[in-house]
Amino acid sequence: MTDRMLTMSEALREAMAIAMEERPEVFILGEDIGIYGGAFGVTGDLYHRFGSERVRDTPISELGIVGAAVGAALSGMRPIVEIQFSDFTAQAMDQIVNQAAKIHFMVGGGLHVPLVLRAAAGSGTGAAAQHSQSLEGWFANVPGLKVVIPSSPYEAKGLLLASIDDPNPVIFMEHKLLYKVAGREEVPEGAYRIPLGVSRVLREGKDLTVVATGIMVSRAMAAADLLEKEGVLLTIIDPRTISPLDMNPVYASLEKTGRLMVVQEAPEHGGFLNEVIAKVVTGPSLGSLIAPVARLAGMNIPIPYAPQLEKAAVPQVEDIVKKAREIVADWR
Amino acid sequence: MTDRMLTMSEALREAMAIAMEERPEVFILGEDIGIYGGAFGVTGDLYHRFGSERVRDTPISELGIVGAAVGAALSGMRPIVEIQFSDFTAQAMDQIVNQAAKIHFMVGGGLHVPLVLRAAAGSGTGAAAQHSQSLEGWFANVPGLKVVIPSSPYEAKGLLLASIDDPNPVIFMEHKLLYKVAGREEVPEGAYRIPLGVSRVLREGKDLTVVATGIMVSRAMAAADLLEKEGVLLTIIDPRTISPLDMNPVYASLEKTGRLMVVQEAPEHGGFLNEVIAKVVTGPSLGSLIAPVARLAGMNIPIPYAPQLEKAAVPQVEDIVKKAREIVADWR
Amino acid sequence: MTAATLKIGDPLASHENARYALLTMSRIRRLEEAVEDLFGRGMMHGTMHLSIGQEATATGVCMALRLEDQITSTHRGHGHCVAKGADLTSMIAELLGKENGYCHGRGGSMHIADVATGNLGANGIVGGGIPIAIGAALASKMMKKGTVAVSFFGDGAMNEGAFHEAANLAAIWKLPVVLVCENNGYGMSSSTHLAFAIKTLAERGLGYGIPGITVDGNDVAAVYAATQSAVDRARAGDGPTIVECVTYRWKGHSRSDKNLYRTKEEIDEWKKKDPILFFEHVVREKNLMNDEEIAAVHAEATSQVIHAVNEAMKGVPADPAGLLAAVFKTADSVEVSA
Amino acid sequence: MTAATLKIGDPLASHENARYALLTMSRIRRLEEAVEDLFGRGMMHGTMHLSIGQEATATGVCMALRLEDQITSTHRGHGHCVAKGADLTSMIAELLGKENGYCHGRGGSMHIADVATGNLGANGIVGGGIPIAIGAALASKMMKKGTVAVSFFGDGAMNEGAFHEAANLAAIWKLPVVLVCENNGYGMSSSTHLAFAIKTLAERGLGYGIPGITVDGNDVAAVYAATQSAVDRARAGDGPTIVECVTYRWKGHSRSDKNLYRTKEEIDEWKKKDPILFFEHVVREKNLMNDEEIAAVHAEATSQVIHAVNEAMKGVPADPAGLLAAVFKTADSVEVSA
Ligand SMILES: Cc1ncc(C[n+]2csc(CCOP(=O)(O)OP(=O)(O)O)c2C)c(N)n1
Ligand SMILES: Cc1ncc(C[n+]2csc(CCOP(=O)(O)OP(=O)(O)O)c2C)c(N)n1
Ligand SMILES: [Mg+2]
Ligand SMILES: [Mg+2]
Repeated sequence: MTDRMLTMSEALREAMAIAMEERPEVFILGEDIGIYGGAFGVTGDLYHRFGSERVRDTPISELGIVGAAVGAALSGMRPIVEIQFSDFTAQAMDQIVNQAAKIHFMVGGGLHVPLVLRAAAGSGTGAAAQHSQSLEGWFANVPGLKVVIPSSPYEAKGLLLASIDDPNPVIFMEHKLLYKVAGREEVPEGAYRIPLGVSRVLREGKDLTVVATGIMVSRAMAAADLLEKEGVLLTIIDPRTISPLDMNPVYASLEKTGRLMVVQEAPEHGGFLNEVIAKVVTGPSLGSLIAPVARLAGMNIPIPYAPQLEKAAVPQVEDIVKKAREIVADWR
Repeated sequence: MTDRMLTMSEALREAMAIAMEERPEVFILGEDIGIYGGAFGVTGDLYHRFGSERVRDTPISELGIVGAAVGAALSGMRPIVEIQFSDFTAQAMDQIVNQAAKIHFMVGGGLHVPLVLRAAAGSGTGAAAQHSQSLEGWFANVPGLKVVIPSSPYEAKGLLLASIDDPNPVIFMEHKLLYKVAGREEVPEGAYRIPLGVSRVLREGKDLTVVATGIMVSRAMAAADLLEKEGVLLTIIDPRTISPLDMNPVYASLEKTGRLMVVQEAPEHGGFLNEVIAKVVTGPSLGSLIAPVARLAGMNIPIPYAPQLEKAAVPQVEDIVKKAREIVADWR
Repeated sequence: MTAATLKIGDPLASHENARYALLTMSRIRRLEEAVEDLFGRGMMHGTMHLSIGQEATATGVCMALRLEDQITSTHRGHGHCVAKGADLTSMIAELLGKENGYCHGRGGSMHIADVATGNLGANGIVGGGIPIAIGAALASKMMKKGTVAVSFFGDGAMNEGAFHEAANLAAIWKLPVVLVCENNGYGMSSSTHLAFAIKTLAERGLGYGIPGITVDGNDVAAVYAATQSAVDRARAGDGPTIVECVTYRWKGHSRSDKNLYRTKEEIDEWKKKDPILFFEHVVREKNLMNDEEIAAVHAEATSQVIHAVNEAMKGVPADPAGLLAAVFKTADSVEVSA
Repeated sequence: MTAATLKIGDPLASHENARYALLTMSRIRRLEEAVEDLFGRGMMHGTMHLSIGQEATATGVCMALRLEDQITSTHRGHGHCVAKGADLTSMIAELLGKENGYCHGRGGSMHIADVATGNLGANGIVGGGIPIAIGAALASKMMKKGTVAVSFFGDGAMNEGAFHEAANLAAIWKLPVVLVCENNGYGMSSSTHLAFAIKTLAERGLGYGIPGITVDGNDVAAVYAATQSAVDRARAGDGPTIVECVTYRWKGHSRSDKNLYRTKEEIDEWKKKDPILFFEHVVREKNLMNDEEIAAVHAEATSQVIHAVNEAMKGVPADPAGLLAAVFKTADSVEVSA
């Protein structure tokens, strides 16, 4: 381990610092991002480095601050809004969906909204039903928004820099369990961008193609490690951005494996990864399938509080192992 | 045509009147539902019949009124909230999603929220991007909400009465183009309930199973009429409620047709009907498919204003005809 | 008229200003009459929200603004748009769904924006523009632009959470913004008397520490004066002001309105307070304009609107082919910001 | 203590009332100390928001409420819950994720509700409970129940749109509701001085026509008196009142708080204004209780909490098997409403 094995918080902070150094119009606004350093410590010392104007603490007014960011973005700034928990995007949905997403299109192209909305998503911290949702599917079904889900510190930094560059509104969903853990790879020191709309193949294996997002990517990787010992070999694909969605590596992989499994934390019913399934079976890839598609997702329940309940509510490594093993064994 | 060939507005109004006569705890609240009779005329004369307490005009405060309805529902009333355009549920998302949907579960069952939220959805009236969305997918991915999409006056009345009876929060999405048209069948005079969670097979044909929601049901029926002349026979299934979703008739039909097409107005990317596709291909029904699944949905764009643009943005009868014809011709 | 001919200053300060104020109000009135006519003849799609009767508000406010000052507008936004200097042909072409419309037919009446004149857009969402305006003001402050942002909104909008959160941010950050509430007595059918438990809507500001002033919204000079002092405060760094303009809409809320919630007498009463007739009266009294000049102004407005309608009609219908590519701005296209 | 032993009335009206007020505050303090301890020992999951230092507010407010009056509470809700009469064992069991917890382990600290005592629930959403409370008040009015609803919320919550929309509805409909703002000086790290441009938060009511009063939130008798008059107004049909209780939280916002946004001196200063010590002082002065009685009350609170913790520990861990069935209420199950 070198000192570049950053946590995701550190990687995100580096990306924001670089962007703020590169461009005077980049600034951050959100609740408790200043002296407090962010509810999850992501902004950390940025307040001390860039001052209270550019690392701007706000009152508890999600709708107001997202709206203010929209107006600032229309007027030459590049705001990054931090929403403490993605559940509170519910407060700001009008500005996100009816304003930010649509302005460029509605007004005929004369205005645009270069805005990044970062939010802490997902369960696992015992914060219960109002602080643990995985709401990316809402935003993916809204034309005009880009939706990014980083799965590691390395990805987080490159994707955030690309998101800040993007002239369109980007919803950036950070899984809170990833904040404090280092990834499997080093995070380069300077600026680098990971283009939005390019899936990543993390690992190739002949038996099963797994498409996973967010925290499920590392769980799928852990499952793949375990299954490898049994001789079951997984391909793991992380779309990184679900809008736009790059399906090419999935199609290519399915030609080899013939088996598809999607893994998401969001509730199964109507969840986003259905889009991956739909794209596969509405296209020529349907012919490559030699097994029913396997779907592993959150239970159709609000996230419960007690640890044993919370764990049961969303896919864990052992659930992935079990389902993957089954699908490979049952369909030879 | 008898005088019981009601429009959907009339059918909905009848349902509300019956419910208010049956139970003193039923009341309606919303913007301009009183003397004005509702933005789309749905409440009509109910204000004069039931008075300003039970047909309660509110200021323009969607979050406040949904919240008030939640509080009233927790305290023994059965509110029906009318939201003028479903796009404005964005204003009230916190109360819908973080409160209404989760309270019964979060508090351990001691409280429940018998609330119906009616909203006018969909495009076709030239109201543009902020007044024309089809947002049912958001709610379908939120455990704790039931989501109803009536496709005709007959369905609307029976489903609304069942929704008012339901002890849980129900999102009731009414397509605005359906308000003023009479359906294909009579609307019985008194009370009748259509249980939530039972799909309806409107027509049976051997060539293709079409699952459509809302306004797309009548478009699919019109397409089926046209295709019948060419000898292409469609099965049309209307799930009526997308949460809960009854798939049994779909599975049964696919055994006969082997071909599936889903039709929705919402943008394709991440839209709800992917759930139908996912359910089919993750289960034994995958084996019945003899053709790739056909998916017809709204373009991935905000709804535009000009009539020619607006039409192009969402599936029309001719699009359904064309796609259905293709899929049947190409996969014999 | 183009943006370059915008006039700033007291409508009663000079003949030139008076002429400009009258012309602007007349242009708004004529434009909206033309819209109503196009709608009635089935040439326009969707719905329409006319501000006939409220012309003095848009005009008086915008006469206190510089070209580079920004506004956010509402569903009832034609007047704001015209008063800020928009091109009539592009406006009407938009309503007709033409490619040469402001939004290439994608937005329609409720989404017209005009980057050149600092108009950040009408808005179909009641209250939706208020947070956006304070964001524009925040950008102005951070970038030291010296510009002011004005948010137009209705009485009804004041009860939306968006107003509240935006107003408080503007107050605590002392943003250069003016909150112009066009109180026309109703939010659709909902009377301000039933929707508020305060006497004037300017009082709403008390809860945020925002000073407020209530003016006769049908008196263009009074509107100008109140706005100008609010703009001065804003530009001086002293923060937001609420300017409540009491006015009235003559027409229904939108095309589907049967006016059941108000009386014919009330409407007639307000028609007597026609902001255009009132201003004509004042300028005559003050010897700023005579009958002939006044008539010439109206004739000019009429001919401008007729011309605009004719030009707009010549446009080609908006083409669906470009829709998908219009959703996102591409990184390499030239950056235009208001 | 059970709901049946709830006391209503001035904490200083009698020995009995004083004893009850002190016992309630002491129970809250001890309970939260126990929670902190359980948390520190890794036996509790998630996070915790302690109201230590704010006990007089919950207690004073609830002493003005009848059992059937309703409350909505917040993320910092243990005190409200206890003061409204909740069962300590069920509370702690919930925090420990046990089947016998109030929510069967599904909700945790931020979602405890108690139908029996009219507690409509804590809320993880800042401001989330305010519209719910006014809805409860609306139901009370429509059903002519004669009950009052109280919404507890923090200073920070006042800047949410939810406060605004709810406050206005309460004002125009004259709902029987009391808006209790616990102003503890901070919304997480955000100081009220930076988040508001008004002097007292009770002034926020001016913009809605809602009368407001600011009281020392650490003086249980003052809190009681202000609430009682607000409750009287509400019950009489005169509408809402804002009661601002100025208080302070001794502990960090939640477990992750490093207290960087405030000074140790400030915290120490406020510890001197301990609401429990202050009340002890007053009751001694007024000869309502002596040292011995006071010590006995604390001992009783301590033993109740110890007992509750022990009982709670005995509960079985919540079982995932029931989760799916817990999402929807089934039509045939018995209807329970608060
Ligand atoms: C959030 C939202 N709620 C409701 C509507 C429907 N609506 C459009 S205009 C209007 C009335 C607005 O009243 P006001 O703000 O006073 O403006 P006015 O129409 O009087 O100019 C309503 C209810 C909307 N467009 N947006
Ligand atoms: C809508 C929403 N925004 C932000 C948060 C995160 N959060 C939880 S408590 C809190 C501070 C609340 O401050 P205040 O209302 O004053 O209550 P206090 O914590 O001081 O009791 C914040 C920002 C939240 N839970 N909900
Ligand atoms: Mg109005
Ligand atoms: Mg506080």
